[in-house]
Amino acid sequence: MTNEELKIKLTELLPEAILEDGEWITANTTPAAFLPFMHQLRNDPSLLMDYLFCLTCIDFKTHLTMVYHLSSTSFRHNMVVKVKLDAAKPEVETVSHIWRTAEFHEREVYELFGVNFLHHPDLRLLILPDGWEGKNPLRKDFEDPINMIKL
Amino acid sequence: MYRETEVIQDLATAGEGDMVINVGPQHPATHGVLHLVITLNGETIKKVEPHLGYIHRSIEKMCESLSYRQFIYVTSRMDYLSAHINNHACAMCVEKGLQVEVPPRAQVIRVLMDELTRIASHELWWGAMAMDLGAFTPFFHAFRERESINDIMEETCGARLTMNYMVPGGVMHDLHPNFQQRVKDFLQLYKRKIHEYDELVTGNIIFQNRMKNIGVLKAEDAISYGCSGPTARGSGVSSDIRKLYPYEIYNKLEFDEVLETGCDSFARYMVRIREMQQSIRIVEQLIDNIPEGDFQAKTKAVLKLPKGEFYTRVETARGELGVYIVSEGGTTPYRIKFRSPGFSNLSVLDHIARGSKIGDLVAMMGTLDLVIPDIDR
Amino acid sequence: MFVIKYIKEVWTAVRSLLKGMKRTLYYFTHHKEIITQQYPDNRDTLVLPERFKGEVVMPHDENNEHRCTGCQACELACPNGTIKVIFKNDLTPEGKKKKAIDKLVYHLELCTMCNLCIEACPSDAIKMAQTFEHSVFDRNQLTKILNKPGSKIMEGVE
Amino acid sequence: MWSFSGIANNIHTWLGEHFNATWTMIIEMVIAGVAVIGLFALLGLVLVIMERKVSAWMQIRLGPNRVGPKGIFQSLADTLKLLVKEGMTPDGADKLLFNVAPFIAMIVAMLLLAPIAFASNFQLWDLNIGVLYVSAVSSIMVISILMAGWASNNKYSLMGAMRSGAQIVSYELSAGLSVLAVVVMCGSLQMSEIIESQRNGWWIFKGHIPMLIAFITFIIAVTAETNRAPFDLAEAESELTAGFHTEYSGMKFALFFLAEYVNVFIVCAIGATLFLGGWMPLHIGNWEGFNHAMDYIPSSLWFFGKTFFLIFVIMWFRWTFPRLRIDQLLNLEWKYLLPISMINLLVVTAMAILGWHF
Repeated sequence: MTNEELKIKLTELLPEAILEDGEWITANTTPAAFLPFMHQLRNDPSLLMDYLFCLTCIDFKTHLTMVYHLSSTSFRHNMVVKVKLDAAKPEVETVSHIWRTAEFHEREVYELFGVNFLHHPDLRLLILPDGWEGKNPLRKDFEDPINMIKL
Repeated sequence: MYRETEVIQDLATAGEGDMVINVGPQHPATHGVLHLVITLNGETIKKVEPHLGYIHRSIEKMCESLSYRQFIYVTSRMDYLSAHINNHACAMCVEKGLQVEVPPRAQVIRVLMDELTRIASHELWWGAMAMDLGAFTPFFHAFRERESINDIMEETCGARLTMNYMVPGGVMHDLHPNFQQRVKDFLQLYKRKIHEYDELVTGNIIFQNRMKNIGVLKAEDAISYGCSGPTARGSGVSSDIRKLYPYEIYNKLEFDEVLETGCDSFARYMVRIREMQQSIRIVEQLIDNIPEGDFQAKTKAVLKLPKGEFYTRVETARGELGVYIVSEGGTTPYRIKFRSPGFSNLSVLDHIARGSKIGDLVAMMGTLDLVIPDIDR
Repeated sequence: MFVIKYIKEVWTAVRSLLKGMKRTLYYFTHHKEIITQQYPDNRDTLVLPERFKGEVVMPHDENNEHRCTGCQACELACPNGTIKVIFKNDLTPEGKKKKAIDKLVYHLELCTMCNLCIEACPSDAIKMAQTFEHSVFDRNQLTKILNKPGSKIMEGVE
Repeated sequence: MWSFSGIANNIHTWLGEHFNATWTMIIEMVIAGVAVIGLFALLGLVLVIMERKVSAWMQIRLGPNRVGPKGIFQSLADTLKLLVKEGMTPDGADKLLFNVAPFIAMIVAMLLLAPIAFASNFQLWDLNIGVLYVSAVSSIMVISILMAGWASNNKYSLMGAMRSGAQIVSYELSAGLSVLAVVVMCGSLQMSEIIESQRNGWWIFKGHIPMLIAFITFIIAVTAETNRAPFDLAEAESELTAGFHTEYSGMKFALFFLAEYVNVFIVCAIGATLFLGGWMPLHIGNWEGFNHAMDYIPSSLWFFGKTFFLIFVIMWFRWTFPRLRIDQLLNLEWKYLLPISMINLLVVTAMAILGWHF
């Protein structure tokens, strides 16, 4: 499916989503509409986005943005889904039951950005050692006076 | 990382007669500082839980304070066995933002280096894989070929492992005058020795019995777990970025995407062995056809990416590497994310290892071809 | 039938093992194939390629002159803060004050041999040397001053 | 001509002239003990350097070449290092068992040297149940490994020991059955008689294909019994780091190491004695001249030559093959080797009764 076709299809699926052009279509959605939308993307027979190849988060200081890069192994089209999260209390539904790879990636995002994934089966620190709960190294406001190397 | 509270938790969830055993962070089979907590019943694995972070350097955070020229060298330290390909992905991402056209000569050089790196990486994997299964000799034999590639790299790029050869706009130096001859010598050596791989390992009945029907990863699981590279292709999932989303000159080259449908460890093994031959094929096509011209496009001294997001995907020796740069218009990336192939490939380990023996776990880790700095970043 | 299949199976298995043994026996008897380099012994004959990145040096000519203008391009290009340029004020023959480098401090212990400083240098004042045996007992010895004492900038280099 | 038996006889006569019978006996025993310990140390050194050189050449390396000419003193230097190293006992270990285990391994290996004929008429103890004695005593080996694995209080050690237990107990069967093939043929358990029965040809040649099968089974089984690759599951460094001796260091580790190599020597010596005629030179039927020429080579040289050839074969296995998995290892024994050697034993018995051999 080309980007144009994808865009028409996505407008049908989720009218309130804001679509952005680019190399890949980007769909902006809200935490509330997020999970049903992702289910549709995965299961709609003309989309079949079964391959989540990148899951990450960006800290824009005012808000956090979750970024999901999706691809379809049957149709070979790609798209990006973005969810804006509140910086003070970032919460979003997990997608680990849709794409198993999200389980690991979400754990990584959880500890590096402090995003709370609701209904995640096993949300624990993956990389950081004991005592790092609540400190999120990849946030822009993170300061670590001990381990930071200043050149 | 593994926390003390989790020790108690693991022991509590273990059933009657179960044994919780730590493989790593210092263990010969994990090829680095991977830590696996395995719940065993006798020799049978009930659960595998990876714990990461022992070599986490937070490269993503480091890159946020480095300029677009500087951050590329750090990425050699991620997947150090395909350093060129990592650098290539980063350089390509910056070029995408700058909209720089890379000269044809630089493109060919980049592809040549990528494929040589892929061969070298698979050579090392082959030796290490055999060593995981208890055969030591192949390890040294693999190093003979790998060493000659490293010598070629040393001559042209100035280093053997962390070359930092790809720069935005092209490559750092032109090819060394000896390059073509030495690559041809290597191809000869490789062709003379390739049958030994079959004699020593592939055809060996013990090896085949250790690999076949072990670590079965079905195609839909491979997709769901986000596997890429040889791990996915061993399950018959077409995932070669070079074919699907061609970059540089890959769409002009003749090579096959290697697919095996066995879904087991042996299929993954065969994918890598056959992939080496495809890389040899690419190198053979290019080595006599390197176009003349610039090896580097003209770029400004200080690079500034426009505001926006840039994502590039390349095929490393281990799978799909994605570089995702978010730029706010400055000289440094606002946020950079490396989608490393090893991270997703590792997540599948628990799924495929359950129910098999502890010796098979080692073989499976071998076929997933884990490089720990790539997973931890 | 069953017996023939069984024997065939055993035979192919044994043959695959014998093939491997033949290969190792070949190497056992052919010592010419040995590729070991006896490193500290072959120091005299060891040739490193001229592009090998060992450490940053500043070449001086016979008059103890270098080409460094002190433009700080290398300092800016370095990702690790390996290079520090310290200035002094020189007097030109006409009696004017001129900025020149006092010391070009190079921290070998921080250097990752990424070659970015060499690429950045507009006057080719620094280059990579092929030395690689860098280990010392005292870390201070790794902090090097690249320009030789009393050296000055070459004529005509701006 | 110079020979081991000549030296032994000279010593015996000299002692008989100077002491009474009891003292002669005691002094001879002491000499024998010292000789065994000396042989032990020597074997350890020689086999370690041999293994390292063999592996190096197969792996296109040079191997040890710094200590002494061509590196022959490398293992001596290693032994010195191990001697001065601290032998640690882990905190949670069962101290007694932990410290006793390596010595049991040693003692078993020493006991096994008793019935081996090193040269013609040169044997410590030619007891009439020699073969039975060897298979009985070698079974004790597993106890030391289990002891070490259990006492270390380490999960890896325990797993290694358990694997080793399962492995040694199973492979003893086919080793025993293939040894029985020779015993059936020559009708004696005594080492000297078995060797004597091979005066006109070694059993491997005299016994046709069934004997060859027995020989191959024997080699595979003893490779497994001595925990050598491809059957080194008890150590399996890529899976269990070092298996049962993970926690051992210093001289205690060295004893295990030494015992392993001496065991390899012993099983190869027994294989050489049973199938390749021990110290008996190569004799072919009626070729008088050839047989006569062969007799000029000292018997000890024949014995050690054959033994070291077998040791080389076992090392060759180790540096070529990948390791088996534990269930495959047991499958190989119970589904392939055991049935084959049982049927083979029947065939051999039939051959012995009908006299179908040279």
